[in-house]
Parts: sequence; structure tokens; C-alpha cells
Amino acid sequence: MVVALRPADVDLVTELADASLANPVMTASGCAASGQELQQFFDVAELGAVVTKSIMRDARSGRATPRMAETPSGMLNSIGLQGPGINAFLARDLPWLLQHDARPIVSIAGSSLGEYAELARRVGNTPGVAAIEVNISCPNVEDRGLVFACDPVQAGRVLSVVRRDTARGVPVFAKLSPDVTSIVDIARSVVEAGADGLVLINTLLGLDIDLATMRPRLGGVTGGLSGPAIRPVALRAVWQVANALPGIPLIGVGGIRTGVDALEFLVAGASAVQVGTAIFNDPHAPVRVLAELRTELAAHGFARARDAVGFANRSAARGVLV
Amino acid sequence: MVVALRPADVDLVTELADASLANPVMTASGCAASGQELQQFFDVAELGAVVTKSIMRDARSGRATPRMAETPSGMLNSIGLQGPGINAFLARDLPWLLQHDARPIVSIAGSSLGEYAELARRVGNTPGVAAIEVNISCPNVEDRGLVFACDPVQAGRVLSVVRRDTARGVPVFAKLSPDVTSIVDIARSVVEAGADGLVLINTLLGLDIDLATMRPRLGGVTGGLSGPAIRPVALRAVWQVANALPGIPLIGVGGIRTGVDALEFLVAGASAVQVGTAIFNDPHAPVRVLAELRTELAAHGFARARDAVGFANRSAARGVLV
Amino acid sequence: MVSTEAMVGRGAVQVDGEVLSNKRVGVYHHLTLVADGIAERTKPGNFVALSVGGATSAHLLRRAFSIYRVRPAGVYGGTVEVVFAAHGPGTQWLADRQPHDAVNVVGPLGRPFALPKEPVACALVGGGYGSAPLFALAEKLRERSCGAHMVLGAATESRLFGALEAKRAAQSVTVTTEDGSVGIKGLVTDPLPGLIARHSIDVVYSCGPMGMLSAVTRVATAHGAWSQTAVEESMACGIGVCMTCVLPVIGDDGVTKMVRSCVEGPVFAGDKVRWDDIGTIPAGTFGAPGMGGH
Amino acid sequence: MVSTEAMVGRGAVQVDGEVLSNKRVGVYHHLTLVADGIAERTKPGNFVALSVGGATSAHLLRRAFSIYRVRPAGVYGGTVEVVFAAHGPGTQWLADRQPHDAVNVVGPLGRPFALPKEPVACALVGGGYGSAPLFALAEKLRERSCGAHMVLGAATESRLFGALEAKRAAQSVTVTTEDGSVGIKGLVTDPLPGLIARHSIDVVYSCGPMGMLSAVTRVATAHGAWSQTAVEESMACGIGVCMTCVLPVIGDDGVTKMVRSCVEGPVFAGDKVRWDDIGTIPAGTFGAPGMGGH
Ligand SMILES: Cc1cc2nc3c(=O)[nH]c(=O)nc-3n(C[C@H](O)[C@H](O)[C@H](O)COP(=O)(O)OP(=O)(O)OC[C@H]3O[C@@H](n4cnc5c(N)ncnc54)[C@H](O)[C@@H]3O)c2cc1C
Ligand SMILES: Cc1cc2nc3c(=O)[nH]c(=O)nc-3n(C[C@H](O)[C@H](O)[C@H](O)COP(=O)(O)OP(=O)(O)OC[C@H]3O[C@@H](n4cnc5c(N)ncnc54)[C@H](O)[C@@H]3O)c2cc1C
Ligand SMILES: Cc1cc2nc3c(=O)[nH]c(=O)nc-3n(C[C@H](O)[C@H](O)[C@H](O)COP(=O)(O)O)c2cc1C
Ligand SMILES: Cc1cc2nc3c(=O)[nH]c(=O)nc-3n(C[C@H](O)[C@H](O)[C@H](O)COP(=O)(O)O)c2cc1C
Ligand code: FES
Ligand code: FES
Repeated sequence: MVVALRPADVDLVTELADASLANPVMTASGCAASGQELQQFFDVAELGAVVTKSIMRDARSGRATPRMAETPSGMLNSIGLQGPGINAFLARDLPWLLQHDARPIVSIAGSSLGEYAELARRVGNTPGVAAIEVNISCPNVEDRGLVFACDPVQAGRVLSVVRRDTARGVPVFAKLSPDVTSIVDIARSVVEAGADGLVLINTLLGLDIDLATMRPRLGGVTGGLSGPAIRPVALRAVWQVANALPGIPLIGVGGIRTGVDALEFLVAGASAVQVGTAIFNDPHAPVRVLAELRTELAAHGFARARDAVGFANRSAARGVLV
Repeated sequence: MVVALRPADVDLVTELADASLANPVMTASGCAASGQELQQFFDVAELGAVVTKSIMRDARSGRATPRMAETPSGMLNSIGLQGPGINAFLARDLPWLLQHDARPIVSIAGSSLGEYAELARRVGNTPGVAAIEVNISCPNVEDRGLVFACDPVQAGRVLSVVRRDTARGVPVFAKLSPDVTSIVDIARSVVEAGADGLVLINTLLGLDIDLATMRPRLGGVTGGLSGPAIRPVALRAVWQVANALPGIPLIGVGGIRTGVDALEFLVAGASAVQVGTAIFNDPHAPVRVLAELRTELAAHGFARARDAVGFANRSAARGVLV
Repeated sequence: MVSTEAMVGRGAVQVDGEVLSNKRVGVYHHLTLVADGIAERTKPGNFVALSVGGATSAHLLRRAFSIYRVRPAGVYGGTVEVVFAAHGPGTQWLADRQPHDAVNVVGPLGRPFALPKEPVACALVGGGYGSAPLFALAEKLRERSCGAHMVLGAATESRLFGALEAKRAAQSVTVTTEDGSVGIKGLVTDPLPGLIARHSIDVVYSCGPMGMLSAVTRVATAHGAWSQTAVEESMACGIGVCMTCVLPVIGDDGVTKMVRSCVEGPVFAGDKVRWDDIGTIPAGTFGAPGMGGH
Repeated sequence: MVSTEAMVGRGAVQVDGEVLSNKRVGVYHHLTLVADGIAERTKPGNFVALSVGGATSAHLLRRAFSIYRVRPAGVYGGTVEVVFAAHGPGTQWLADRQPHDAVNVVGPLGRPFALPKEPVACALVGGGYGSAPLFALAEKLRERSCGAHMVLGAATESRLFGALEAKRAAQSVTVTTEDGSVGIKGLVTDPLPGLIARHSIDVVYSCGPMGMLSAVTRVATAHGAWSQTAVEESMACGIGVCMTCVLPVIGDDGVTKMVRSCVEGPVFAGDKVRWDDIGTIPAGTFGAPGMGGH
């Protein structure tokens, strides 16, 4: 299957429900703020999309510090969704992205169905928003603080209100947590509720102990594990959901650091990928991954990025060992 | 709290329900076979216990190769519980351990309640067995192949039959999977069903893609993720369960590589630790971790290993920042 | 407070650096990297973020170091120098680097020390390796005809950095050590009030452990001087995108915000930092109290 | 099949090795490590497992390499030599090692080549770096007055290892390359039947890619010779504790078992290995078919 192909000739366009992106590489929510800080390293307009830090209705101070701990090939964070609230975001951050020709995917987070609906109405009807990503890894204040993402019913409810209140033509993606017994069950539920696609995965719940204080290291006690350490878990989630829900666009995220990693996610079933923690290691990571992905696609004979999507699933289904 | 203490003076004895061990360091199931192969590097009798590879009633050929993939700070395995079956184990492997003065903790695995019961009767009544570890991360052939460890009810049933059929005085430990929405729910259920303690955690489900074949790399498609990469997840599980079920002995496992790691698990609530994947990196890892743990305990002023167990939980409960 | 536009880093580059030299100085390591493009952009108080562990590294996060010195491209290309203590695996790895080894550099990062507009007298207070960024600052102050009086302190002599160099760089030098092994036995805050009074100091710059910065700020404020402090908070990205490095700082509007020390700092007006509340979200902070989620 | 006792490694040690030299040989790297205690225990066909990436490494697993040569403690302490191709991150890291760098060594591991009890004629077939362990084997065979005829093959000349050395070590040397850049154009199996017939070869030893081992075994068996093959399976531990390195091998009882190539191999009687079924659990294998669980 290896055909001589020049990287420059590879068609990188990817289709995510109603959104067509120039290429499949995005930033991961919370790892690129709203794009401004990365502009000194590369032009954010080069990316398929910029996914913004999850925005809530109101301003949030986040959790106490320390907010991070380095772990083997990864890190824990407990930021607690610090942010300025939706008004400031729409007034300041979104316009910046649009002025700079970036494709913004806006991540929203709420602590009640009403908050998600309000965010959907405000964000999902603002011109220029390429898609909405719904971060459901938040506690539901109306249901004993249980995390939406952990319950298929609650997760479905969030997606149904967000889909209802978002303009047609603006795809709504649900971002799922891997900390569940069956990610396929959650995926199915949010898709039935109206999600146009899925983002897999958010961080894994972890903890670190600081022996100097004999206490959990993070101010928030537990935190989210990210980075290459979790890549096999993310890839598994993509593979499982791609097999269970063929045809639903998936965006892979978790430990992606190179073009090889990105291609693995594509062939496992993702139509696009997000680069998160790798940015902290290499601020150029998103554009480097994009360039490397182009080279890898060519080297493996894929004339179009779309042809790689789900390749491993299809060959598995045919029982073919390519 | 730092008191000058000589490592040699630290009392390492740990209590795990009815079992009292000379020290809190063990091998992890499946990472030390039945001890023989490690004897060329160190005397297995030096360890608190040797946990044997999970044994099933019948011989098992395991899964097709490749059975492993290296991942950042970790690895995936899909061994598929290859083993000789309980008869050969009791005839050959267990006697070897006893002859060499090791404390054997025998890990058992079944595909039905009946198999678990049979294994418990055979192993749990053999003199010299220090404890039974029940690996419940197996599909239940009688329940659509659902993994016992993922359902509180099924997990509880396994522990109740094993506890019933194991001799009094031989503690029964349930080894839990982290791939669940609430590990505390599973923990509670198996403890109510009779488990004397818990082993936290088994591997995380992961996947790797081989771009040379464009297929999942492992013969078993998905595999178990282990190694330092997962340590924050294991530590979180220990912390959560220690807080939810105080007084239940816990054995921590997942990515432990150094004495510092081991002490972190102790202060997070584990009474003992297991060293698994680190053995592949360093065949001396279990005794090295033991020696380093002794030094760390002394450096932090713990005269007895037991005093460190749950230290962080207690200081958290008091609201004290030590 | 400063506007967002100003807070967003604009001048940093990422370059493959190469070790030119790596020398022991007391308990510290003085590392010189060839890294083009850093020098031209650097102002006193900026820092660099170095990757550690090489191609096979399990350590993803960069380590932040104050810039000690820079030289624009010459025989070797531009260089940047840092002074650091080896304590964890990342700094240990850096300590082991040999000439020609590769170290990736991102910088210059952060907001530099604000400089006085008038030729006023200044105190520059450094704790341990915290003195490193003060030498370039002293030079800039001299260019503006500001007096530069240095106070260097450490636990013991081997933990002092640059006492000799300070003699060239500053108008006066005061050294303190906690064990009295050299200079005045005590803390940097002991001689500070006298120094401020003696030289009519208007601005006190400081860099060092958080406890020291807090104490220096208290002394400066009590004596009517401005304080500029370079803080050290745990950083995951160093470039403003992750929100890990925050601390509570009072804005011009009087409201406390959790601000990023990597882009809005590391230099802050000392009297705006809520030193005693670091590690908490003080009541009344913009957006507090938060609820779960991560 | 061999009894369990015999299968359990008994003689391996773990030592902090130090690079003595690291040289390019064609496309390969010839690495000499000072590592006391390995030489005395090594037999031809044993391998070592080297840790990669140093103290900050994200690569936990050791890399396995056939032992090329050993020298017991002399001026430098005992040494062990391996020859390897740099392809992934671990071998790339090893390729970058300089004299005095540290590399941790576990070995010698695995079962060595079985030696003939009688002074019979032997063929030693090496593919690429697979020739490395055959030189020490040739020496042992000569000590036993066995004829040693070497066949070395590779894709192209730069991928041949030891063709010159083979002239000293063996009674005859045949070289094949797929592109004909040196020696006979073709595969090692092309000249093999003639060689076996000409020298009345009784045992064919081979080391190289799995496809080659399978083909060599087929030729040897067809011509009535025994075959001893050194296989290369993905290994996580190398010491027999993890069960990753298995392949289907027919036991003395005629039953196929999934056996560990690190302790029951890497050398197997070629005709006992079910080459075509590698990567599967053949029907009828001891304990097959398995069900889930891991
Ligand atoms: C703006 C700034 C300037 C600094 N300047 C200097 C300097 O000039 N000389 C010097 O010796 N040190 C300086 N530090 C501290 C230096 O960054 C840490 O000592 C170093 O990151 C520790 O890395 P490690 O691998 O040795 O330790 P580890 O404890 O293994 O580090 C683990 C993680 O925590 C972070 N971390 C640990 N300690 C600190 C700390 N004190 N500050 C910030 N992050 C930390 C690391 O970056 C890493 O991500 C500075 C820090 C900051 C934020
Ligand atoms: C008994 C034995 C003897 C060997 N002798 C030699 C030798 O003399 N010279 C030589 O160049 N190579 C030899 N190999 C192969 C060598 O071990 C691999 O090339 C090496 O492990 C690849 O590591 P990497 O980091 O470059 O590749 P990666 O692909 O990054 O390795 C990833 C993981 O897969 C394993 N792996 C990858 N390829 C192989 C392979 N072919 N065999 C076993 N494990 C593999 C690695 O050990 C590692 O755990 C031998 C292998 C075995 C099992
Ligand atoms: C510092 C940090 C902040 C994050 N903030 C968010 C967030 O606001 N919303 C969200 O959906 N995910 C957030 N994430 C999760 C990432 O978007 C991503 O899902 C996860 O980190 C795994 O990808 P990675 O390994 O590439 O980082 C955050 C991750 C990190 C490390
Ligand atoms: C190769 C391999 C085989 C394993 N086999 C078993 C097993 O048979 N039974 C079991 O309960 N756990 C098994 N495990 C899981 C380990 O016991 C342990 O729970 C897990 O690897 C996490 O610990 P670690 O990171 O220290 O390896 C295995 C792990 C590995 C890597
Ligand atoms: S370190 Fe990431 S925002 Fe400051
Ligand atoms: S490599 Fe672990 S048993 Fe062979």
C-alpha cells in the first residue's frame, strides 16, 4: 500500500459533521488559552481549529495552588476552570480569534442544565464559531455534585439542551471522560441526545502526594492526568467508540505529541486530533504535529487524510491483516 | 516531624487483616511468575510476600502475540492469563515458594463463580498460603462476558464465594480494576461480600496501533496499561478508597518504581505495595524498593511502617497542613 | 492592572540551544547556552524555560530559570546564561550536561523588572540563586543613573551567588548569611531598613524565595519604598496558556485576581501580591468561590 | 521438552555497565561495554538486556541483543559486545552513547546453542546482524573439532556483518546479498542445499529474521540436518516472568505449547517451532482456546 506520494500533495481536509476543516489538527481545550499566547510561535490560522479553554457563564477563580504536578510522561492539573466568564470571552477572546482568521471551536462548561443552555444560546449563535465542544466533566450542582460525564442520562440531557439551543449548521461535540465503566454507553447516549460528534478523551482522575508536606500535592487534592502517559487509553476509547458508533465523527485527544501519534488516532477512527499537554513541552507542537502528520500520511500512501480515518477499524472488520 | 532515625531501626512489619508480613513490599501478580526466575537476582524470602501470576482452574494458552507494546513510561500487555492450571501450580510452583521460605499470596482468576469457588477451596486450604488475591478482571462467561470487576453485584458474588470457601485465617483480597465509574462502589460491595482487604489497581484498558500493519499492535487488540504512567491513577484509587472505607487494609499497586513511590502509597492509605512492571526494567526492583522505603521512612521520622499508613488521610481529615 | 494585550507574550522564540559551558559555582551550576535570538529580546527579570531529559525523556514540562546574563551573537552565536540549584530530576539532568549537548530553549518569557523613570536610588535584594537576574538589572539602572545597592543573602556562603561580581555591578554590597559564614549573620531584611534610610532608596527590587520576597516587601513598604518582586511559582507551560502558575494579586481596581505569574509576572509590585494568601483563593477574589470541575 | 527447572534462568547478573567503545560497522553499531561478571557466564547464543534512555527515560523496557563477543576481566574489567541496528528510540539512544556513558546490563540470558556431542560438520547461517553470535559459536565448534561453514546474507553489502571475521572463524564462508552488491545474488537458502551436501553438514545453526529462520529450517530438515535457530520475539522482561515472548513450539510429548523464548529460547530446535503459526494460538495448543482476561 505504500505509494510514492509527496507530502505537499496530501489533501488534509477533514469533515466533522457540518464543519469542514482545512486540516485535522487542533489545540486541546485548556492547553492553548484562547490562542493569543501561541501566536508568537506560529500563526494559529494554520490549524484546523483552535479549541478554547472551557468557558463558564460566570467568572471563576479556579482552584487553589499548587495546580500541577509532573508525573511520568504526563502531568496532573487542577485548574478548576478558571476563566473570565462568557461575557468577557465573547467581547475579547472570540473576536481576537476571528480577526486572526482562526477557526474557533468554543468549549463550554456548566454546573447545571440551565447554564449549558444559556452558554449554547450565546456561543452557538455567534457568527464565526466553527463548532461547540461541550465539556461535561463538571459536577452537576443540581444532582448532588455528580459529574455529568459519568452518567449516560445526565450527559444526554446536557447534549440535548445544547443541541436545541445552538444554531443549525454549528456542530455540537460532546467531550467525554474516560473515568467510566463504559465509554461506549455514554457515547451512545449523547449521540442519541443530539451530539453531532464526540471528543475523546478528557483527563483521567489522578492524585500525587507531596512527601515534604505529607499531603496531596494539588490544592484541589485530585487532578486530571494528561500527556503521553494516557495516550493508550485515549486511543482505546477512540477505537471502541469508532467500532460501536460507525459514522459519528470523532476527535481524538490524549497524549498526542507527534505526527505518528496523530496518524494512529486517525486510523483508529478519529477524524481530527487535538494537541494538549505536548504544547507545554513544545509551544510549536500543534503545527509540528500537523507537518509531521502530512509526511506520515504521504509515507503511508494516503492521498487524503479522510482515507486514513478508521482504516484500522475497516481492515479489522474485513478480518484483513494488511 | 523529622526525627533522626536510622533506617536499620525502622520496624517494617505490616498487618493485612489476619496476615502479618515482615515488610510491606510484594511483587505484583503476573510480573514475577511464581518467583523462581527472580531468585537468581535476590532471595524472594526477603520480600513481604510473593504474589503469583493469576492462576486459573485449567491450563490456558493465553492470547496470540504480539502481547506487549511499549508506551510512554509504561507498557500494554495482553497475555491472556497464560498458565498451567491449578494442578500444576499446586504441584510445582507453590512448593518451590514454600521451600524457599517465601510468603506466597496466590492470585486466582476464574470465568465463572464455580471456578472461583473451586480455586478458593483448593488454594485457600493449602498450608503455607499467606493470603488469596482475587483477580476479578476476567469476563464472566455466564453473564455475556461482562467483566466481574466492572459490576458491584458480580464482583461481590465472586468475593462472597471465595471468602466462604477459603480457610478462616487466610485473608482474601479483591483486586480491583480502575476502569469503572466509581471504584469506591466496587470496593464497598466486595468488602460487604466478605473481602478482608483490597488490592488497588489492576491495569487500565488501552490500545496501540502499529502503523506498519495499520492494525492494533496487540494480538489481543486491547491490552492492560501498567507502569509509572498509571501511578497517579493508582494513588488516587488508594486515596479515595482509604477515605471511604477506613480500616480496610489496602495494597497499592501501579507504577511503583522507587521507595519514594512506595511511601507515597503508604501515606495515601496502603498497608503494603506491589512492584510490577518496574521489575522488567530492573529485576532487583522489589528489594531495591524495600531498601529505599526503609530509608525514606527513617528520613521522614517514621519508626514503624504502620505509622505511615494513611498519614495523609488522617492529616487531611484533621484539616491540618502538616 | 495591565491590559490583556500587554500580558500576552509577544517576544519569545523557541531555539535548539547547545551547551557552551556548565560550571559549578558554590552549590550552584552556571550554565551557558548558545541560543540565537534570546539575547536581543531579553530584559532584566525575564526567564527562559528549558526542556529536560532529551529525546527519551519522561519529563515533559520545561524548567524555568531567571536569565542571569545574555550576549548577542558573537563568535559563538548568541548566548544565554542561567544559574541553578540541582535538586530534582530536571535540574540534575541539566547539571550533568556537557559542552555540545543539546538543550531546547523557550524565551525570553515573562514581564521584566519595571525601571524607574527618574534617577532614583534602588536596592537590589537577592536570596541564593535569586541574585542572578539582578546583575543585568543593576547595569540597566546605572545606565539610567540610578544608584544600585545590592543585598545578597543565603543560608551559608556556598549558597551565595555573585558576591564578587556585585562589587563591580553595584554601588554598595551587603552580604548576609544565616550561619554567619560570611557577611552579616542574619537575613537580608536585617540590614535593609538601614540601607533604605542611608541611601534614600526609592525602589527595592528582590528575587529569591517567596518568604523572603514577602518580608522584603513588608520592609520596603514600611519605609515608603516601592517594591518589585520576581516570584517563583510552579509552572507547567511558562507561556500563559495553562493557568497553573497563578497567585492572588490585587488589581488597580482593588479587586484580587488569580493572575498568571508567567506572563503577568514573574515580576510584580510587591505590595500588590497577597503573600499570606498564596496557596488559597482568598474570599472576595474575582470569580471565587469556584466549584469542582477540571 | 526441557524441564521447568532447566528453563528457569540461574546464571544472570545485573551490572552497571560503562561504554568502552561504540563504532559504526556498515549500517550497524558495535558497542563494547565494560560489565563485570557477564563474560564468565556467557555461552554462544546467550543475549543481554540493556536499559535505555538513562535516569529520565520514558522507555521502561530493556532491549535484547545477542552477545557478539565477551572478554573476561582484564585491563578494563570484563567486557561484553553487541552489534545492533538503530531503528527505534531505544537503539537510537544506544547508538548515541559515548565512551564512559552508563548502560545497565542484565545477562547473560536465554538458552545457548546446543553443541554437537560428536565432531560433525556444521553450517552457521546469519542474516544481517544475526551473524553476531555465530563467531563465538564457531570457536566453540572448532574446539570440539566440528567443521564450521558460514553463510552470511543480507539485503545489501552494508547490512552484512562480519564477512571478514568469518574468514578467520570458519572453514568456509559463503556470502549472499539480495541486490548482489557482494557475494552470490540471492538469499542464504540458495547456496545452503549445495553446502549441506558438499560438506555432509549435520547441524545448521541460524540467527536472523524469523522468515529466514523458517526457510533455513525447511532446507535443513529437507536435507536431513538438525537445525538450531535463535529467534527474535518481542520481549518485555527477558528473564521469564512476563509471558510476552511466547511462540508455539512442539514439545517432546508432541503437544504444542506457547513457550517463552527468553528462557526456553531464544535458541530452539528449528523443526519444533511452528513457524507458520507464529502470531496465533494454533488449534490444539496446550490450554487453547483461551478466553479474555488480562
Ligand atoms: C520564573 C522562575 C524563575 C526561576 N529561576 C530559577 C533560577 O534562576 N535558578 C534555579 O535554580 N531555579 C529557578 N527556578 C526554579 C526552578 O524552575 C526549579 O528549581 C526547577 O523547575 C525544578 O525542577 P526539578 O526537575 O529539579 O524538580 P522537580 O521537583 O522534579 O520538578 C517537578 C516539576 O515542578 C516544577 N517545579 C519544581 N520546583 C519549582 C520551583 N521552585 N519553581 C517553579 N517550578 C518548580 C518543575 O518545573 C517541574 O515541572 C525558577 C522558577 C521560576 C518559576
Ligand atoms: C533474543 C534477541 C536478540 C536480539 N539481538 C539483536 C542484535 O544482536 N542486534 C540487533 O540489532 N537487534 C537485536 N534484537 C532486536 C532488538 O532487541 C530490537 O531491535 C530492539 O529492541 C528495538 O528497540 P527500539 O527501541 O529501537 O525499537 P522500538 O520499536 O521502539 O521498541 C519498542 C519495544 O519493542 C521491542 N522490540 C522492537 N523490535 C523488537 C525486536 N525485533 N525484537 C525484540 N523486541 C523488539 C523493544 O525491545 C521495545 O520493548 C534482538 C532481539 C531479541 C529478542
Ligand atoms: C492544564 C490543562 C487544562 C485543561 N483544561 C481543560 C478545559 O478547560 N476543558 C476541557 O475540556 N479539557 C481541559 N483539559 C483537558 C485537555 O483538553 C485534554 O483533554 C487532556 O489534557 C488530554 O490531552 P493531552 O494529553 O494532549 O493534554 C485540560 C488539560 C490540561 C493539561
Ligand atoms: C505482563 C503483565 C502481566 C500481568 N498479569 C496479571 C495477572 O495475571 N493477574 C493480575 O491480577 N494482574 C496482572 N497484571 C497487573 C499487575 O499485577 C499490576 O496490577 C499492574 O501491572 C499495575 O502495576 P505496575 O504498574 O507496577 O505493573 C499484569 C501486568 C503485567 C504488566
Ligand atoms: S505556567 Fe502556564 S499559564 Fe503560567
Ligand atoms: S520476555 Fe518476559 S517471559 Fe520472556
